[in-house]
Amino acid sequence: MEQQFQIEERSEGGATIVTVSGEIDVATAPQLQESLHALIAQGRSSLVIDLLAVTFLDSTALGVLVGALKRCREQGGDLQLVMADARIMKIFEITGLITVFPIVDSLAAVGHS
Amino acid sequence: MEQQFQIEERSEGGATIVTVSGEIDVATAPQLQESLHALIAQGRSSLVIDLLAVTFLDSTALGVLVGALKRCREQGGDLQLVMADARIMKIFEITGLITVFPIVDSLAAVGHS
Amino acid sequence: MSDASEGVGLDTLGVGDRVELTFPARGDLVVLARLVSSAISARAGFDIEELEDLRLAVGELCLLALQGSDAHHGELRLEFTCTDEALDISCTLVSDGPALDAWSGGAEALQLSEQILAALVDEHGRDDQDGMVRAWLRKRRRGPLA
Amino acid sequence: MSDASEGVGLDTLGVGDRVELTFPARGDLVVLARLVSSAISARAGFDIEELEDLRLAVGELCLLALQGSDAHHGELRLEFTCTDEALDISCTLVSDGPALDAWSGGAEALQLSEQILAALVDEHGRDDQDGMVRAWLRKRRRGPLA
Ligand SMILES: Nc1ncnc2c1ncn2[C@@H]1O[C@H](COP(=O)(O)OP(=O)(O)O)[C@@H](O)[C@H]1O
Ligand SMILES: Nc1ncnc2c1ncn2[C@@H]1O[C@H](COP(=O)(O)OP(=O)(O)O)[C@@H](O)[C@H]1O
Repeated sequence: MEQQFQIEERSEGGATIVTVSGEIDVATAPQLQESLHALIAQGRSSLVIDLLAVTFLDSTALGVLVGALKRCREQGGDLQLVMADARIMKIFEITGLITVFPIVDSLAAVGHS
Repeated sequence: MEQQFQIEERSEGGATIVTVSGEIDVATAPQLQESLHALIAQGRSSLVIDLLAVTFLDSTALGVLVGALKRCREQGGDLQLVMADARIMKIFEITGLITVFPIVDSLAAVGHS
Repeated sequence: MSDASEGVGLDTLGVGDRVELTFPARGDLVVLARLVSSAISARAGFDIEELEDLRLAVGELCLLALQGSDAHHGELRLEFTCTDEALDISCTLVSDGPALDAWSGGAEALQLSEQILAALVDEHGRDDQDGMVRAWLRKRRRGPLA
Repeated sequence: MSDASEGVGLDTLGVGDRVELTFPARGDLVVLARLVSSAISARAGFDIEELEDLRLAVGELCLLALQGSDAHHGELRLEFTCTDEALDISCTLVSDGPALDAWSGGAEALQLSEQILAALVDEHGRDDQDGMVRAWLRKRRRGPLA
Protein backbone atom coordinates (compact mmCIF):
# COMPACT_ATOMS: atom_id res chain seq x y z
CA MET A 1 0.00 0.00 0.00
CA GLU A 2 0.93 3.60 -0.51
CA GLN A 3 2.11 5.45 2.57
CA GLN A 4 -0.74 7.48 4.03
CA PHE A 5 -0.70 11.27 3.80
CA GLN A 6 -0.20 12.88 7.20
CA ILE A 7 0.56 16.27 8.73
CA GLU A 8 1.98 16.78 12.22
CA GLU A 9 3.12 19.98 13.87
CA ARG A 10 5.11 20.99 16.93
CA SER A 11 6.77 24.12 18.26
CA GLU A 12 10.51 24.28 18.74
CA GLY A 13 12.18 27.49 19.83
CA GLY A 14 10.46 30.29 17.97
CA ALA A 15 9.59 28.12 15.00
CA THR A 16 6.81 25.73 14.12
CA ILE A 17 7.90 22.45 12.58
CA VAL A 18 5.37 20.89 10.25
CA THR A 19 6.14 17.27 9.35
CA VAL A 20 4.44 15.94 6.24
CA SER A 21 4.48 12.31 5.10
CA GLY A 22 3.17 10.47 2.04
CA GLU A 23 2.16 12.00 -1.27
CA ILE A 24 1.36 15.70 -1.55
CA ASP A 25 -0.70 16.04 -4.70
CA VAL A 26 -3.89 17.62 -5.95
CA ALA A 27 -5.84 15.35 -3.58
CA THR A 28 -3.94 16.14 -0.39
CA ALA A 29 -2.42 19.59 -0.98
CA PRO A 30 -5.63 21.37 0.10
CA GLN A 31 -5.25 19.81 3.56
CA LEU A 32 -1.69 21.08 3.76
CA GLN A 33 -2.78 24.52 2.61
CA GLU A 34 -5.46 24.63 5.29
CA SER A 35 -3.02 23.65 8.03
CA LEU A 36 -0.43 26.20 6.94
CA HIS A 37 -2.96 28.99 6.59
CA ALA A 38 -4.32 28.23 10.05
CA LEU A 39 -0.85 28.39 11.59
CA ILE A 40 0.02 31.64 9.84
CA ALA A 41 -3.31 33.14 10.86
CA GLN A 42 -2.30 32.42 14.49
CA GLY A 43 0.82 34.50 13.90
CA ARG A 44 3.09 31.47 13.62
CA SER A 45 4.94 32.67 10.56
CA SER A 46 8.33 31.05 11.18
CA LEU A 47 7.67 27.69 9.62
CA VAL A 48 9.87 24.70 8.95
CA ILE A 49 8.26 22.15 6.62
CA ASP A 50 9.88 18.76 7.02
CA LEU A 51 9.46 16.92 3.72
CA LEU A 52 11.84 14.05 4.56
CA ALA A 53 9.00 11.51 4.64
CA VAL A 54 7.29 12.86 1.53
CA THR A 55 7.32 10.28 -1.26
CA PHE A 56 5.87 12.38 -4.05
CA LEU A 57 4.82 15.94 -4.76
CA ASP A 58 3.28 17.67 -7.75
CA SER A 59 2.73 21.25 -8.95
CA THR A 60 -0.26 21.66 -6.66
CA ALA A 61 1.97 21.00 -3.65
CA LEU A 62 4.53 23.49 -4.96
CA GLY A 63 1.78 26.08 -5.36
CA VAL A 64 0.67 25.63 -1.76
CA LEU A 65 4.24 25.96 -0.49
CA VAL A 66 4.88 29.09 -2.59
CA GLY A 67 1.64 30.61 -1.32
CA ALA A 68 2.56 29.86 2.30
CA LEU A 69 6.09 31.25 1.81
CA LYS A 70 4.66 34.56 0.61
CA ARG A 71 2.30 34.80 3.58
CA CYS A 72 5.05 34.01 6.07
CA ARG A 73 7.32 36.69 4.62
CA GLU A 74 4.50 39.24 4.56
CA GLN A 75 4.29 38.71 8.33
CA GLY A 76 8.03 39.07 8.82
CA GLY A 77 8.58 35.33 9.11
CA ASP A 78 10.00 32.76 6.73
CA LEU A 79 9.37 29.23 5.53
CA GLN A 80 12.21 26.73 5.40
CA LEU A 81 12.03 23.35 3.69
CA VAL A 82 13.79 20.18 4.81
CA MET A 83 14.42 17.64 2.07
CA ALA A 84 17.09 15.11 1.16
CA ASP A 85 15.57 12.81 -1.45
CA ALA A 86 17.01 13.32 -4.94
CA ARG A 87 13.59 12.91 -6.60
CA ILE A 88 12.01 15.58 -4.40
CA MET A 89 14.98 17.93 -4.94
CA LYS A 90 14.67 17.43 -8.68
CA ILE A 91 11.13 18.83 -8.68
CA PHE A 92 12.32 22.02 -6.99
CA GLU A 93 15.26 22.24 -9.40
CA ILE A 94 13.31 21.93 -12.63
CA THR A 95 10.79 24.53 -11.51
CA GLY A 96 13.46 26.97 -10.34
CA LEU A 97 11.95 26.95 -6.84
CA ILE A 98 15.21 25.69 -5.37
CA THR A 99 16.42 29.30 -5.33
CA VAL A 100 13.14 30.64 -3.95
CA PHE A 101 12.99 28.60 -0.72
CA PRO A 102 15.58 28.29 2.04
CA ILE A 103 16.29 24.54 1.87
CA VAL A 104 18.26 22.34 4.27
CA ASP A 105 18.81 18.59 4.24
CA SER A 106 18.10 17.76 7.89
CA LEU A 107 16.24 19.14 10.86
CA ALA A 108 19.60 19.62 12.60
CA ALA A 109 20.55 22.10 9.89
CA VAL A 110 17.41 24.21 10.25
CA GLY A 111 18.13 27.92 10.50
CA HIS A 112 21.53 27.54 8.89
CA SER A 113 20.45 27.45 5.25
CA MET B 1 8.52 -1.84 -7.81
CA GLU B 2 7.18 -5.36 -7.85
CA GLN B 3 9.60 -8.06 -6.80
CA GLN B 4 11.01 -9.74 -9.90
CA PHE B 5 10.02 -13.30 -10.75
CA GLN B 6 12.91 -15.71 -10.29
CA ILE B 7 13.58 -19.46 -10.18
CA GLU B 8 16.63 -21.04 -8.57
CA GLU B 9 17.40 -24.70 -8.03
CA ARG B 10 19.86 -26.76 -6.04
CA SER B 11 20.23 -30.40 -5.02
CA GLU B 12 20.11 -31.40 -1.38
CA GLY B 13 20.26 -35.05 -0.38
CA GLY B 14 18.15 -36.95 -2.87
CA ALA B 15 15.84 -34.01 -3.53
CA THR B 16 15.91 -30.96 -5.75
CA ILE B 17 14.93 -27.71 -4.10
CA VAL B 18 13.37 -25.17 -6.43
CA THR B 19 13.13 -21.68 -4.94
CA VAL B 20 10.64 -19.35 -6.60
CA SER B 21 10.29 -15.63 -5.85
CA GLY B 22 7.91 -12.91 -7.00
CA GLU B 23 4.55 -13.39 -8.68
CA ILE B 24 3.64 -16.69 -10.33
CA ASP B 25 0.83 -15.87 -12.72
CA VAL B 26 -0.22 -16.44 -16.29
CA ALA B 27 2.83 -14.44 -17.44
CA THR B 28 5.47 -16.31 -15.45
CA ALA B 29 3.95 -19.76 -14.83
CA PRO B 30 5.13 -21.06 -18.23
CA GLN B 31 8.74 -20.46 -17.15
CA LEU B 32 8.13 -22.41 -13.97
CA GLN B 33 6.47 -25.20 -15.95
CA GLU B 34 9.45 -25.39 -18.29
CA SER B 35 11.93 -25.57 -15.41
CA LEU B 36 9.97 -28.26 -13.61
CA HIS B 37 9.44 -30.35 -16.73
CA ALA B 38 13.15 -30.15 -17.54
CA LEU B 39 14.07 -31.36 -14.04
CA ILE B 40 11.58 -34.20 -14.13
CA ALA B 41 12.76 -35.21 -17.61
CA GLN B 42 16.25 -35.57 -16.08
CA GLY B 43 14.80 -38.04 -13.60
CA ARG B 44 14.81 -35.55 -10.73
CA SER B 45 11.32 -36.35 -9.53
CA SER B 46 11.75 -35.64 -5.81
CA LEU B 47 11.02 -31.95 -5.84
CA VAL B 48 10.66 -29.39 -3.08
CA ILE B 49 9.18 -26.12 -4.30
CA ASP B 50 10.02 -23.31 -1.91
CA LEU B 51 7.27 -20.70 -2.22
CA LEU B 52 8.30 -18.66 0.84
CA ALA B 53 9.33 -15.69 -1.33
CA VAL B 54 6.30 -15.89 -3.62
CA THR B 55 4.13 -12.79 -3.26
CA PHE B 56 1.22 -13.87 -5.45
CA LEU B 57 -0.04 -16.88 -7.36
CA ASP B 58 -3.05 -17.53 -9.55
CA SER B 59 -4.86 -20.53 -11.02
CA THR B 60 -2.28 -20.86 -13.78
CA ALA B 61 0.42 -21.38 -11.17
CA LEU B 62 -1.74 -23.95 -9.39
CA GLY B 63 -2.23 -25.77 -12.69
CA VAL B 64 1.50 -25.95 -13.29
CA LEU B 65 2.12 -27.27 -9.77
CA VAL B 66 -0.64 -29.89 -10.10
CA GLY B 67 0.76 -30.98 -13.46
CA ALA B 68 4.28 -31.30 -12.03
CA LEU B 69 3.00 -33.20 -8.99
CA LYS B 70 1.38 -35.79 -11.27
CA ARG B 71 4.54 -36.23 -13.30
CA CYS B 72 6.71 -36.60 -10.20
CA ARG B 73 4.43 -39.27 -8.77
CA GLU B 74 4.25 -41.12 -12.09
CA GLN B 75 8.02 -41.46 -11.79
CA GLY B 76 7.86 -42.65 -8.20
CA GLY B 77 8.83 -39.28 -6.78
CA ASP B 78 6.86 -36.57 -5.07
CA LEU B 79 6.50 -32.81 -4.97
CA GLN B 80 6.47 -30.97 -1.65
CA LEU B 81 5.54 -27.34 -1.22
CA VAL B 82 7.01 -24.94 1.33
CA MET B 83 4.79 -22.00 2.24
CA ALA B 84 4.02 -19.93 5.32
CA ASP B 85 2.18 -16.84 4.12
CA ALA B 86 -1.50 -16.81 5.03
CA ARG B 87 -2.52 -15.35 1.66
CA ILE B 88 -0.70 -18.07 -0.28
CA MET B 89 -2.14 -20.78 2.01
CA LYS B 90 -5.62 -19.38 1.44
CA ILE B 91 -5.37 -19.99 -2.31
CA PHE B 92 -4.57 -23.67 -1.72
CA GLU B 93 -7.38 -23.90 0.83
CA ILE B 94 -10.16 -22.47 -1.30
CA THR B 95 -9.22 -24.69 -4.24
CA GLY B 96 -8.98 -27.82 -2.09
CA LEU B 97 -5.38 -28.31 -3.18
CA ILE B 98 -4.20 -28.09 0.41
CA THR B 99 -5.06 -31.79 0.75
CA VAL B 100 -3.49 -32.72 -2.58
CA PHE B 101 0.06 -31.50 -1.95
CA PRO B 102 2.40 -32.36 0.90
CA ILE B 103 2.88 -28.90 2.44
CA VAL B 104 5.36 -27.76 5.10
CA ASP B 105 6.02 -24.30 6.49
CA SER B 106 9.81 -24.22 6.38
CA LEU B 107 12.69 -25.84 4.57
CA ALA B 108 13.77 -27.38 7.87
CA ALA B 109 10.49 -29.30 7.96
CA VAL B 110 10.88 -30.77 4.46
CA GLY B 111 10.24 -34.52 4.35
CA HIS B 112 8.25 -34.45 7.60
CA SER B 113 4.90 -33.35 6.21
CA MET C 1 -10.54 11.24 5.86
CA SER C 2 -12.63 8.10 6.04
CA ASP C 3 -15.20 7.06 8.58
CA ALA C 4 -12.41 5.31 10.50
CA SER C 5 -14.00 1.93 9.93
CA GLU C 6 -11.90 -1.13 9.16
CA GLY C 7 -11.31 -0.07 5.56
CA VAL C 8 -7.83 0.97 4.51
CA GLY C 9 -8.97 4.55 4.90
CA LEU C 10 -8.82 5.84 1.36
CA ASP C 11 -12.54 5.72 0.55
CA THR C 12 -12.79 8.28 -2.18
CA LEU C 13 -14.86 6.33 -4.68
CA GLY C 14 -18.57 6.85 -4.41
CA VAL C 15 -21.77 5.38 -5.74
CA GLY C 16 -21.90 5.49 -9.52
CA ASP C 17 -18.16 5.97 -9.97
CA ARG C 18 -16.85 3.97 -12.88
CA VAL C 19 -13.26 3.17 -13.83
CA GLU C 20 -12.31 1.45 -17.07
CA LEU C 21 -9.00 -0.08 -18.09
CA THR C 22 -8.32 -1.44 -21.58
CA PHE C 23 -5.12 -3.24 -22.54
CA PRO C 24 -3.84 -5.73 -25.11
CA ALA C 25 -5.29 -9.19 -24.40
CA ARG C 26 -2.11 -10.87 -23.24
CA GLY C 27 -1.25 -12.72 -20.06
CA ASP C 28 1.83 -10.62 -19.37
CA LEU C 29 -0.38 -7.55 -18.92
CA VAL C 30 -2.93 -9.04 -16.52
CA VAL C 31 -0.72 -7.58 -13.80
CA LEU C 32 -2.10 -4.15 -14.83
CA ALA C 33 -5.60 -5.33 -14.04
CA ARG C 34 -4.56 -6.57 -10.62
CA LEU C 35 -2.73 -3.33 -9.87
CA VAL C 36 -5.71 -1.14 -10.72
CA SER C 37 -8.00 -3.51 -8.85
CA SER C 38 -6.00 -3.05 -5.64
CA ALA C 39 -5.96 0.72 -5.95
CA ILE C 40 -9.69 0.82 -6.59
CA SER C 41 -10.70 -1.62 -3.85
CA ALA C 42 -8.63 0.38 -1.39
CA ARG C 43 -10.68 3.44 -2.34
CA ALA C 44 -14.05 1.67 -2.40
CA GLY C 45 -14.38 0.75 1.26
CA PHE C 46 -12.73 -2.66 1.39
CA ASP C 47 -10.25 -3.83 4.00
CA ILE C 48 -6.83 -5.26 3.22
CA GLU C 49 -7.94 -8.90 3.20
CA GLU C 50 -10.80 -8.10 0.81
CA LEU C 51 -8.43 -6.07 -1.31
CA GLU C 52 -6.15 -9.10 -1.71
CA ASP C 53 -9.18 -11.27 -2.47
CA LEU C 54 -10.22 -8.86 -5.20
CA ARG C 55 -6.73 -8.72 -6.66
CA LEU C 56 -6.73 -12.49 -7.05
CA ALA C 57 -10.33 -12.57 -8.30
CA VAL C 58 -9.73 -9.90 -10.94
CA GLY C 59 -6.78 -11.86 -12.27
CA GLU C 60 -9.05 -14.89 -12.63
CA LEU C 61 -11.69 -12.80 -14.42
CA CYS C 62 -9.02 -11.83 -16.93
CA LEU C 63 -7.96 -15.46 -17.34
CA LEU C 64 -11.56 -16.49 -17.98
CA ALA C 65 -11.89 -13.79 -20.63
CA LEU C 66 -8.50 -14.61 -22.13
CA GLN C 67 -9.58 -18.22 -22.68
CA GLY C 68 -11.37 -16.94 -25.75
CA SER C 69 -8.24 -15.23 -27.04
CA ASP C 70 -5.50 -16.39 -29.36
CA ALA C 71 -3.20 -14.34 -27.13
CA HIS C 72 -2.10 -12.10 -29.97
CA HIS C 73 -5.18 -10.14 -30.98
CA GLY C 74 -7.81 -8.17 -29.21
CA GLU C 75 -8.05 -6.19 -26.00
CA LEU C 76 -9.26 -6.85 -22.50
CA ARG C 77 -11.65 -4.22 -21.21
CA LEU C 78 -12.01 -4.15 -17.46
CA GLU C 79 -14.82 -2.13 -15.87
CA PHE C 80 -15.17 -1.26 -12.20
CA THR C 81 -18.48 0.19 -11.01
CA CYS C 82 -19.29 1.24 -7.45
CA THR C 83 -22.85 0.72 -6.32
CA ASP C 84 -24.18 1.57 -2.88
CA GLU C 85 -23.52 -1.91 -1.54
CA ALA C 86 -20.91 -3.49 -3.79
CA LEU C 87 -18.12 -3.22 -6.29
CA ASP C 88 -19.01 -4.71 -9.68
CA ILE C 89 -16.19 -5.73 -11.98
CA SER C 90 -16.39 -7.11 -15.48
CA CYS C 91 -13.75 -8.18 -17.96
CA THR C 92 -14.61 -8.37 -21.65
CA LEU C 93 -12.45 -9.69 -24.44
CA VAL C 94 -12.90 -7.26 -27.32
CA SER C 95 -11.62 -8.82 -30.49
CA ASP C 96 -12.29 -8.14 -34.12
CA GLY C 97 -10.59 -11.38 -35.13
CA PRO C 98 -12.55 -14.59 -35.53
CA ALA C 99 -14.06 -15.79 -32.26
CA LEU C 100 -12.17 -18.79 -30.98
CA ASP C 101 -13.61 -21.62 -29.02
CA ALA C 102 -14.44 -19.75 -25.86
CA TRP C 103 -13.00 -22.26 -23.42
CA SER C 104 -9.95 -23.54 -25.21
CA GLY C 105 -8.01 -23.42 -21.95
CA GLY C 106 -9.67 -26.64 -20.86
CA ALA C 107 -11.99 -27.74 -18.12
CA GLU C 108 -9.36 -27.89 -15.35
CA ALA C 109 -8.23 -24.31 -15.76
CA LEU C 110 -11.83 -23.16 -15.85
CA GLN C 111 -12.62 -25.14 -12.74
CA LEU C 112 -9.80 -23.65 -10.65
CA SER C 113 -10.79 -20.13 -11.65
CA GLU C 114 -14.40 -20.89 -10.79
CA GLN C 115 -13.43 -22.28 -7.37
CA ILE C 116 -11.40 -19.18 -6.60
CA LEU C 117 -14.17 -16.80 -7.64
CA ALA C 118 -16.81 -18.80 -5.77
CA ALA C 119 -14.76 -18.55 -2.57
CA LEU C 120 -13.76 -14.89 -2.80
CA VAL C 121 -16.67 -12.93 -4.22
CA ASP C 122 -20.42 -12.79 -3.65
CA GLU C 123 -21.57 -13.38 -7.21
CA HIS C 124 -19.84 -14.13 -10.45
CA GLY C 125 -20.59 -15.37 -13.93
CA ARG C 126 -19.53 -15.43 -17.54
CA ASP C 127 -21.31 -15.05 -20.81
CA ASP C 128 -20.28 -15.31 -24.40
CA GLN C 129 -22.18 -13.07 -26.79
CA ASP C 130 -21.32 -12.53 -30.45
CA GLY C 131 -17.81 -13.78 -29.82
CA MET C 132 -17.28 -11.38 -26.92
CA VAL C 133 -16.39 -13.30 -23.80
CA ARG C 134 -17.36 -11.43 -20.63
CA ALA C 135 -16.60 -12.52 -17.09
CA TRP C 136 -17.95 -10.56 -14.13
CA LEU C 137 -18.06 -10.49 -10.37
CA ARG C 138 -19.78 -8.64 -7.54
CA LYS C 139 -18.16 -8.11 -4.15
CA ARG C 140 -20.25 -6.57 -1.39
CA ARG C 141 -18.72 -4.35 1.27
CA ARG C 142 -18.35 -6.24 4.58
CA GLY C 143 -20.07 -9.08 2.77
CA PRO C 144 -21.26 -12.24 4.44
CA LEU C 145 -18.71 -14.56 2.83
CA ALA C 146 -15.82 -15.78 4.95
CA MET D 1 13.08 -11.57 -20.54
CA SER D 2 14.42 -8.18 -21.56
CA ASP D 3 17.52 -7.28 -23.49
CA ALA D 4 19.30 -6.77 -20.17
CA SER D 5 19.77 -3.07 -20.92
CA GLU D 6 19.39 -0.44 -18.22
CA GLY D 7 15.59 -0.72 -18.24
CA VAL D 8 13.87 -2.18 -15.22
CA GLY D 9 13.69 -5.45 -17.12
CA LEU D 10 9.98 -5.90 -17.61
CA ASP D 11 9.78 -4.84 -21.27
CA THR D 12 6.64 -6.61 -22.38
CA LEU D 13 4.93 -3.77 -24.20
CA GLY D 14 5.65 -3.58 -27.87
CA VAL D 15 5.14 -1.22 -30.77
CA GLY D 16 1.48 -0.45 -31.32
CA ASP D 17 0.40 -1.53 -27.87
CA ARG D 18 -2.22 0.75 -26.41
CA VAL D 19 -3.53 1.02 -22.85
CA GLU D 20 -6.44 3.20 -21.86
CA LEU D 21 -7.62 4.23 -18.40
CA THR D 22 -10.83 6.18 -17.80
CA PHE D 23 -11.86 7.47 -14.39
CA PRO D 24 -14.03 10.18 -12.82
CA ALA D 25 -12.41 13.58 -13.36
CA ARG D 26 -11.45 14.28 -9.78
CA GLY D 27 -8.13 15.14 -8.20
CA ASP D 28 -8.34 12.37 -5.63
CA LEU D 29 -8.20 9.79 -8.43
CA VAL D 30 -5.20 11.18 -10.30
CA VAL D 31 -3.20 8.71 -8.22
CA LEU D 32 -4.68 5.96 -10.45
CA ALA D 33 -3.16 7.61 -13.50
CA ARG D 34 0.26 7.79 -11.87
CA LEU D 35 0.06 4.17 -10.76
CA VAL D 36 -0.76 2.87 -14.23
CA SER D 37 1.86 5.17 -15.70
CA SER D 38 4.57 3.59 -13.55
CA ALA D 39 3.52 0.06 -14.41
CA ILE D 40 3.43 0.86 -18.11
CA SER D 41 6.71 2.78 -18.26
CA ALA D 42 8.40 -0.11 -16.48
CA ARG D 43 7.16 -2.39 -19.26
CA ALA D 44 7.96 -0.02 -22.10
CA GLY D 45 11.74 0.08 -21.84
CA PHE D 46 12.30 2.97 -19.44
CA ASP D 47 14.70 2.98 -16.52
CA ILE D 48 13.73 3.82 -12.96
CA GLU D 49 14.61 7.52 -13.18
CA GLU D 50 12.56 7.89 -16.39
CA LEU D 51 9.75 5.97 -14.77
CA GLU D 52 9.63 8.47 -11.91
CA ASP D 53 9.78 11.33 -14.41
CA LEU D 54 6.80 9.87 -16.25
CA ARG D 55 4.85 9.36 -13.05
CA LEU D 56 5.22 13.05 -12.22
CA ALA D 57 4.58 14.13 -15.82
CA VAL D 58 1.38 12.08 -16.13
CA GLY D 59 0.06 13.65 -12.95
CA GLU D 60 0.66 17.08 -14.49
CA LEU D 61 -1.10 16.03 -17.70
CA CYS D 62 -4.11 15.15 -15.59
CA LEU D 63 -3.93 18.48 -13.77
CA LEU D 64 -3.81 20.35 -17.09
CA ALA D 65 -6.86 18.43 -18.31
CA LEU D 66 -8.67 18.89 -14.98
CA GLN D 67 -8.29 22.67 -15.25
CA GLY D 68 -11.26 22.52 -17.59
CA SER D 69 -13.33 20.58 -15.10
CA ASP D 70 -15.72 21.66 -12.40
CA ALA D 71 -14.30 18.74 -10.42
CA HIS D 72 -17.66 17.01 -10.15
CA HIS D 73 -18.59 16.01 -13.68
CA GLY D 74 -16.91 14.23 -16.51
CA GLU D 75 -14.19 11.66 -16.87
CA LEU D 76 -10.49 11.74 -17.55
CA ARG D 77 -9.41 9.42 -20.35
CA LEU D 78 -5.74 8.57 -20.33
CA GLU D 79 -4.19 6.84 -23.34
CA PHE D 80 -0.75 5.24 -23.49
CA THR D 81 0.59 4.26 -26.92
CA CYS D 82 3.94 2.61 -27.59
CA THR D 83 5.68 3.58 -30.81
CA ASP D 84 9.03 2.23 -31.93
CA GLU D 85 10.92 5.09 -30.35
CA ALA D 86 8.69 6.60 -27.70
CA LEU D 87 5.80 6.36 -25.31
CA ASP D 88 2.95 8.73 -26.18
CA ILE D 89 0.51 9.66 -23.44
CA SER D 90 -2.57 11.83 -23.67
CA CYS D 91 -5.15 12.87 -21.12
CA THR D 92 -8.56 14.08 -22.28
CA LEU D 93 -11.32 15.55 -20.18
CA VAL D 94 -14.51 13.97 -21.45
CA SER D 95 -17.45 15.93 -20.18
CA ASP D 96 -21.01 16.29 -21.34
CA GLY D 97 -21.60 19.24 -19.06
CA PRO D 98 -21.04 22.80 -20.23
CA ALA D 99 -17.38 23.48 -21.07
CA LEU D 100 -15.87 25.69 -18.41
CA ASP D 101 -13.19 28.23 -18.98
CA ALA D 102 -10.39 25.87 -19.86
CA TRP D 103 -7.69 27.41 -17.70
CA SER D 104 -9.65 28.44 -14.64
CA GLY D 105 -6.78 27.17 -12.48
CA GLY D 106 -4.83 30.30 -13.23
CA ALA D 107 -1.62 31.18 -14.95
CA GLU D 108 0.70 30.16 -12.09
CA ALA D 109 -0.59 26.60 -11.85
CA LEU D 110 -0.37 26.25 -15.60
CA GLN D 111 3.17 27.59 -15.58
CA LEU D 112 4.46 25.11 -12.99
CA SER D 113 2.93 22.18 -14.86
CA GLU D 114 4.45 23.45 -18.10
CA GLN D 115 7.89 23.79 -16.48
CA ILE D 116 7.72 20.25 -15.15
CA LEU D 117 6.64 18.79 -18.49
CA ALA D 118 9.26 20.79 -20.39
CA ALA D 119 11.99 19.41 -18.15
CA LEU D 120 10.88 15.79 -18.04
CA VAL D 121 9.53 14.82 -21.46
CA ASP D 122 10.62 15.33 -25.06
CA GLU D 123 7.46 16.95 -26.40
CA HIS D 124 4.22 18.05 -24.88
CA GLY D 125 1.22 20.16 -25.67
CA ARG D 126 -2.42 20.82 -25.03
CA ASP D 127 -5.40 21.57 -27.15
CA ASP D 128 -8.97 22.43 -26.46
CA GLN D 129 -11.47 21.23 -29.04
CA ASP D 130 -15.25 21.37 -28.71
CA GLY D 131 -14.92 21.72 -24.95
CA MET D 132 -12.66 18.66 -24.70
CA VAL D 133 -9.37 19.62 -23.09
CA ARG D 134 -6.55 17.30 -24.14
CA ALA D 135 -3.00 17.38 -22.78
CA TRP D 136 -0.35 15.11 -24.26
CA LEU D 137 3.33 14.20 -23.99
CA ARG D 138 5.93 12.14 -25.79
CA LYS D 139 8.86 10.53 -24.00
CA ARG D 140 11.52 8.84 -26.10
CA ARG D 141 13.41 5.81 -24.87
CA ARG D 142 16.97 6.75 -23.77
CA GLY D 143 16.02 10.22 -24.99
CA PRO D 144 18.44 13.08 -25.26
CA LEU D 145 17.01 15.14 -22.40
CA ALA D 146 18.90 15.15 -19.11
N1 LIG E 1 -5.29 -24.22 -14.79
C1 LIG E 1 -5.40 -25.47 -14.34
N2 LIG E 1 -6.29 -25.72 -13.43
C2 LIG E 1 -6.39 -26.94 -12.91
N3 LIG E 1 -5.67 -27.97 -13.26
C3 LIG E 1 -4.79 -27.78 -14.19
C4 LIG E 1 -4.60 -26.53 -14.78
N4 LIG E 1 -3.63 -26.63 -15.69
C5 LIG E 1 -3.25 -27.89 -15.62
N5 LIG E 1 -3.93 -28.58 -14.73
C6 LIG E 1 -3.80 -29.94 -14.36
O1 LIG E 1 -2.46 -30.24 -14.44
C7 LIG E 1 -2.28 -31.20 -15.42
C8 LIG E 1 -1.06 -30.81 -16.19
O2 LIG E 1 -1.44 -29.88 -17.14
P1 LIG E 1 -0.49 -28.86 -17.86
O3 LIG E 1 -0.13 -27.78 -16.92
O4 LIG E 1 -1.19 -28.43 -19.08
O5 LIG E 1 0.85 -29.54 -18.24
P2 LIG E 1 1.36 -30.96 -18.42
O6 LIG E 1 0.23 -31.92 -18.51
O7 LIG E 1 2.13 -30.84 -19.67
O8 LIG E 1 2.18 -31.11 -17.18
C9 LIG E 1 -3.53 -31.28 -16.23
O9 LIG E 1 -3.80 -32.55 -16.66
C10 LIG E 1 -4.56 -30.82 -15.27
O10 LIG E 1 -5.12 -31.86 -14.54
N1 LIG F 1 -0.19 25.71 -8.82
C1 LIG F 1 0.51 26.82 -8.58
N2 LIG F 1 1.60 27.03 -9.32
C2 LIG F 1 2.36 28.10 -9.09
N3 LIG F 1 2.11 29.01 -8.18
C3 LIG F 1 1.04 28.85 -7.46
C4 LIG F 1 0.18 27.76 -7.61
N4 LIG F 1 -0.80 27.86 -6.72
C5 LIG F 1 -0.56 28.96 -6.06
N5 LIG F 1 0.56 29.57 -6.51
C6 LIG F 1 1.17 30.78 -6.01
O1 LIG F 1 0.97 30.81 -4.66
C7 LIG F 1 0.18 31.93 -4.36
C8 LIG F 1 -0.81 31.48 -3.36
O2 LIG F 1 -1.90 30.89 -4.02
P1 LIG F 1 -2.94 29.91 -3.42
O3 LIG F 1 -2.31 28.59 -3.21
O4 LIG F 1 -4.14 29.93 -4.30
O5 LIG F 1 -3.37 30.37 -2.00
P2 LIG F 1 -3.34 31.67 -1.21
O6 LIG F 1 -3.07 32.86 -2.07
O7 LIG F 1 -4.68 31.71 -0.57
O8 LIG F 1 -2.22 31.37 -0.24
C9 LIG F 1 -0.41 32.41 -5.65
O9 LIG F 1 -0.54 33.80 -5.66
C10 LIG F 1 0.56 31.94 -6.65
O10 LIG F 1 1.58 32.89 -6.89
